[in-house]
Amino acid sequence: MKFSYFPGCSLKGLGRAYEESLLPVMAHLGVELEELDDWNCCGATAYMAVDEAKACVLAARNLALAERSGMSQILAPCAACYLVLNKTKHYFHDYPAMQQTIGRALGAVGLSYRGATAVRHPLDVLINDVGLEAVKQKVERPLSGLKVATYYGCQLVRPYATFDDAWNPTTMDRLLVALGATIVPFPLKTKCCGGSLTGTVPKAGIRMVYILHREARKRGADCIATVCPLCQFNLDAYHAAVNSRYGRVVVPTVYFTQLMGLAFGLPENRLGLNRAAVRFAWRPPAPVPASRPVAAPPLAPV
Amino acid sequence: MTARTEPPAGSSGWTPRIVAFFCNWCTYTAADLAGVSRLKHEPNARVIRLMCSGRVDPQFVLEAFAHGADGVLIGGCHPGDCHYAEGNYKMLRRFRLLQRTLRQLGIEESRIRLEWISAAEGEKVKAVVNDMVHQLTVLGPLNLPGRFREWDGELEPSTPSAAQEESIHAS
Amino acid sequence: MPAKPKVAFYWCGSCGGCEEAVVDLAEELLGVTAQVEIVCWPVALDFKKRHVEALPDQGIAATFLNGAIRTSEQEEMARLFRRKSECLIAYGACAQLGGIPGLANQFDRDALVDFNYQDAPSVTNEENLRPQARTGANGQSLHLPRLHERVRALDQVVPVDYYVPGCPPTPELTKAAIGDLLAGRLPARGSVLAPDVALCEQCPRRDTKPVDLSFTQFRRPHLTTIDPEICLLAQGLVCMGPATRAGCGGACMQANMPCTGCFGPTSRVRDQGAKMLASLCANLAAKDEPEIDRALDGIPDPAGTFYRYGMARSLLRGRIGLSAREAHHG
Amino acid sequence: MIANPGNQPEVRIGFYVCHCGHNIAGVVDCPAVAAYVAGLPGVVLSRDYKYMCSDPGQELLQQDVREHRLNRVIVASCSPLLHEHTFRQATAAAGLNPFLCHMVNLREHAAWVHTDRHAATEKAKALARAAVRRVTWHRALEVKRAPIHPQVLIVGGGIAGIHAALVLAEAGKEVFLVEREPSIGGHMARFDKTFPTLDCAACILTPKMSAVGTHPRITLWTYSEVTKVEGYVGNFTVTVTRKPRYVHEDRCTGCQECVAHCVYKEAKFRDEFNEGLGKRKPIYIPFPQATPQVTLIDPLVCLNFKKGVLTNRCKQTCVEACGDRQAIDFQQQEEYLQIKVGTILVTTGFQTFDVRRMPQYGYGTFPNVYTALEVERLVNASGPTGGEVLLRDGRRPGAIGIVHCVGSRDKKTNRWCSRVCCMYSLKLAHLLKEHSGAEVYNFYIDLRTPGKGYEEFYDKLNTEGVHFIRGRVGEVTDWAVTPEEEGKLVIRVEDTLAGFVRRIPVDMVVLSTGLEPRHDAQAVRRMFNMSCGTEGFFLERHPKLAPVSTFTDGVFIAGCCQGPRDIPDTVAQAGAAAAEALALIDRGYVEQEPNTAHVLDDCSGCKSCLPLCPYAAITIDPVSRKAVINEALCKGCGTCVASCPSGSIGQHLFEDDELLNEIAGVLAE
Repeated sequence: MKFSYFPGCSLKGLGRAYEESLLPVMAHLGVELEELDDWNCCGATAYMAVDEAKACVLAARNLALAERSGMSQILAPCAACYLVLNKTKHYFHDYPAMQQTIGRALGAVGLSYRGATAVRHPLDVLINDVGLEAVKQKVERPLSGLKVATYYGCQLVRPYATFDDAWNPTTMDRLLVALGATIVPFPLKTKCCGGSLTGTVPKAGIRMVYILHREARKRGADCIATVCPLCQFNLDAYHAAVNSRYGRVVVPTVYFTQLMGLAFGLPENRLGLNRAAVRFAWRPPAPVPASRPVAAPPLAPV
Repeated sequence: MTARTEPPAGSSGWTPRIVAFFCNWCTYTAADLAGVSRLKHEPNARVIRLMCSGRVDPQFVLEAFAHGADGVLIGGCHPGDCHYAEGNYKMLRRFRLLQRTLRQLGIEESRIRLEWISAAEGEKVKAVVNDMVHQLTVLGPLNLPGRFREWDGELEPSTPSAAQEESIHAS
Repeated sequence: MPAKPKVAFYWCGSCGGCEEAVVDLAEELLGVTAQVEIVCWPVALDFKKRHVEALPDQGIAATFLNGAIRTSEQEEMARLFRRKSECLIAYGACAQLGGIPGLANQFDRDALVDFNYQDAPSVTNEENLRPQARTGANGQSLHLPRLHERVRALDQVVPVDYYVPGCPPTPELTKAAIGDLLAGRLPARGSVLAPDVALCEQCPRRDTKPVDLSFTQFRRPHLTTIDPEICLLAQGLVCMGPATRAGCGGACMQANMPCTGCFGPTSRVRDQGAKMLASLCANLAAKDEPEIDRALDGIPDPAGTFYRYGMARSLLRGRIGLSAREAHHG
Repeated sequence: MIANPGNQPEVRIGFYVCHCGHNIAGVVDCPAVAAYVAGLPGVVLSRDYKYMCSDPGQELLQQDVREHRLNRVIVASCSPLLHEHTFRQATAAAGLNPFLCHMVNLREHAAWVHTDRHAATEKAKALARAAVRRVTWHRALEVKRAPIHPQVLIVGGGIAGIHAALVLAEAGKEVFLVEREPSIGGHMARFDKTFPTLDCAACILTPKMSAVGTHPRITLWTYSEVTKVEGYVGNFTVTVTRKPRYVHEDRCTGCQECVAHCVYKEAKFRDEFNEGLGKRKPIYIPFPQATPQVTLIDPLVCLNFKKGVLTNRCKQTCVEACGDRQAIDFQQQEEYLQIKVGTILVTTGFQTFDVRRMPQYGYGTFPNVYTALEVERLVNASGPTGGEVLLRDGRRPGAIGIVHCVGSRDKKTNRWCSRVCCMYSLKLAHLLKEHSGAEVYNFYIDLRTPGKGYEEFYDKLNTEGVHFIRGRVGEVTDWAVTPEEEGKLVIRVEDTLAGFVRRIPVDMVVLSTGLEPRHDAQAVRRMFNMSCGTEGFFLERHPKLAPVSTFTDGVFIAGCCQGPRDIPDTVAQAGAAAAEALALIDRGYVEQEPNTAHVLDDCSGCKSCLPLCPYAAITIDPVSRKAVINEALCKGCGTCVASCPSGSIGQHLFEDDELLNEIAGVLAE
């Protein structure tokens, strides 16, 4: 099993912990990842909002590079990269004008794209290619007793619900259950994390973060598991702002790959766990769970 | 909208000619539906109505090519939906062997196409015809009558014409 | 006393089998020769082209011409006999349909020459020689006829009046044709002088053919133990009998081999191969594509199987737009 | 030039290209086509005309045939599926055999699908040229008539099937009504009231149900399914499988002593009729008005069975209670019955959208989210709560949200409008408010109330204080952001009139589920040789002009199996289907298209064609040893024709020569 690995900017920057945990976990499962040579920005964020064609051309260059390298599948762990690459592929097939634009732009740099490369997310690969049975066999330290709120964010399953349900995704749930964790009912699985509002309209962004924290806590979660670097950042980095506005709620937010690493018994110090602002201190097997606020203070209304 | 590229430059206005054999119950009805729904598509396909795709004699396909078709499209009901139980399966089997034979005889596989199109799939008629026109445009003309004439150029001029051949067939 | 009708026999691109078929008339041949005057028969008698040329146009009552037309010389002779004959008879599968030589229409001419003079494993040709149109030796020059790109049946070159089918035609058919000719009993021009019905009617195994024929696989004769009594199709062998004109009496079936189609199609069929293919496939049991394909893998050379004799005269006339070497494994 | 077919007088073709007003002439240059065809061999006369199907058009054709001694007619106009019959009749009226007429489809296949006038005209010429060459080979053919069995089969005993059965039986026809469930009544039997008049569904349906049960000309088979259909219009052979009830219908009096005496004292099994809101026993009658009034045993829960297999381990108190009537029979087996009918009405209805496909609405997660059908039972006086609106946890709701368009008008699930939901949602809003006094919110995209008295009903609701919020509901959830929301179901919706997202806390959510084709519609369709539209509803022959006919002659459709509709429309359609069947039966015969296959004298008897015929119409004549085709059985598919290795089978109307000339014709330059 071999994939062309597209890290995108996040996994080399803010979301380094994601890459640091993803690579050893995938290697441990025998999934080969070969980083795409000369990759560029996926086209997400401002590009997509300002000029779809430019964003698609950027994404298409990556797809074309993957195609040229002879790799039929590209693995995009960042939810934003995953969406933009996927969207470009859809646009390429659905809109002849876009196909031409992409063709022209790539032609100018001697590249071409035929539309064949499959865009895959690690969750998709783990569930459908590797399989839960193979994952289970690698579990050395089951996450028994860990209660997790699974949080998928908005981009992974919308608008293209390619491998999971758009409203009630369950792939991460099933994966974490295979690792021995307990999943708490979390109806906000695909709600907004605040996105860039945390920076631009903090009042709205922080409120969204708070709702997620509060609901996760209310449902008894020890942590929130996520698949998206931006979600992880918002939920992790704005604790102080949330606390100053709404009172103290502390929930560590981890990448699902970090939980996998822990369950596989991989060296803790190589899973990027130290990078979070709110440390995730829980470790399996844990006779006594690490210290956390025992009684949460009353929660303020939004 | 379907993805299309321009025909190869310098093709002097040539466009492919497609003979389409459509079964009365599904595909012909679907082509009517495409009409009723005003689904504009390429004008290259000439539809010949048969009661069932099972009536498509491979001779018809060869005859169409020999008379200058660039592609042959056969449309029948979806598997399991045949008005006559299994005529479409019989066509599918013939089609597979015919395609193998034609490949051996140097006719590209995409010049002959079998599609299951139900009475409700007017859109599919449009998509298939457009796609086939596109593919054939890329392939270029088959032009068997022209090739036959070219081959017969090696004979002395008083060779029997195509007309004479036909009169022999018709006898 | 009126002159005996003049008759000619000629061969073009053929193996000589058709000539043997004439000789197979045995002592009855003497009866024939007593009634006609043979004006040309290269295999047996020393006539020259000039003798034929010297005859008046339509001076020959009937010419039996066998073999396909592949060279400029054959074409020229075909035209000559057409001109000189009242009745031109395509004799045998090659003249009627192109025959076995017609299979060459799957390949490019030059590639065939290369193969036969160079690439065939049994050939040693260190000087890389090829036949030349003109060769000089001892101050003389020798001309070879031009090899056409395509093999043709006789009627693809000149109009033909009658056809005697078979590879080779049976003595019975030959005798009947000559008899009818002498008696002036011939049917409409353009007819094939054999029953216009498929071979199954004459097949000794006819009664063993099931009413619910259904193929799950196809077998090849050399890889199969063939039951000598049972319908060959029922045994999964591709027997062309149902798509082939009767007249041979089922000779191959009697020798425990399937029909390969040498008598060509009935008058109602334009393309023998297409018809056989249609019939055979309709009776396949398989329903999904992989299953169908598995069954069809039992016919590794469909063009050669269905058009063994009829390729030149088929609707496509051979391989289209070929590069021959790739065609070989197509 | 193709040689003229032998043994025929000179071919004299009349060619007509129809403008169809602007429909064809707007894109195809009709005069140019007519002029082109005039120059083709065999064509004596070539005209273009405004409307060929009009009376003057047909008159023109007939006059020309007589005056110009035409012996072939070609009409280039619309699809032959639409007007072939018309022009054949016109040809026959002119004294010519109708099958010497041929149609060219210029409207559906050219004018309506192309925009380039030149290309469309060239295509029209090619098609016309093909027709000229084809029709030259046409021969006179005879139409054969086959008698029609007067019996009718109706499949599905909902209101459509019930109504059609009564119409036909009252007209003196013998009807077989087959229903899959233990009782007829269908969905309508479960409704509480019907909109907009609010009559009680049971009150108007029950008399019709019992009329069906007692009618001397209706054979009612419930708990039965059609499992095989063979034959053709006028002459279908149908196999019906009757599932065992373990109770003999003819002996059971419906006294229900057996139910009372079942070893289960309490009803504890899911009651299908009440959507699982109530309970029943292993021996039961589906609902009080069930027709027939006969109990049945559910072998999956009856103690005398284990997992459906008879064990005889129960005390069988029911048998004891039944006594001398001996109606209960644990040995009863599946039965197969074969009937002959001439026409078939398919009225198999719909199923409601499975709301679990939209997890965002929380059905199955939150107990107080209901489907509309459940609420029908909940507000029904004979329902599980006796008509009281009680939630699953026993509370009375203070606020109720009704979510419209669940599984309708949604690209992700079903795209179509289910037509009845707006009105039944209004009806439920009225009934819920009436029964519970709760605040009722309707969440709608558009309110569609076209129908007699429908808009007035909506007006009435507006005055009853029911709230209307325009917007498709995003989700039903239990995460609260305010103390008032704690413990409630929160409906999140963008109020598109107010322009912001609202959160409405309620106690009960009603999902107005859409209508969709039954899960096995495809299998049913195949059995009756019908087509389905893209949505999966059965396809009518023509959306406007043949709305209850199908592409299979003698098979008619009515009710929601053809598409969502309400009760009045369903009943009207059922009446129409019954009338169509009656028209066929009363005529007494059907004419069969003479497109049958026929064996030529030169058949070798190779038997290759025998296994190909789906109707076993081909046999070998023992004397001649050649194949023979029974024309009465042949349906004209032509598979044997294409497959005959010696070209010895022909097909009327689709002869090799006709088709080969058509092929050569479309391609000739």
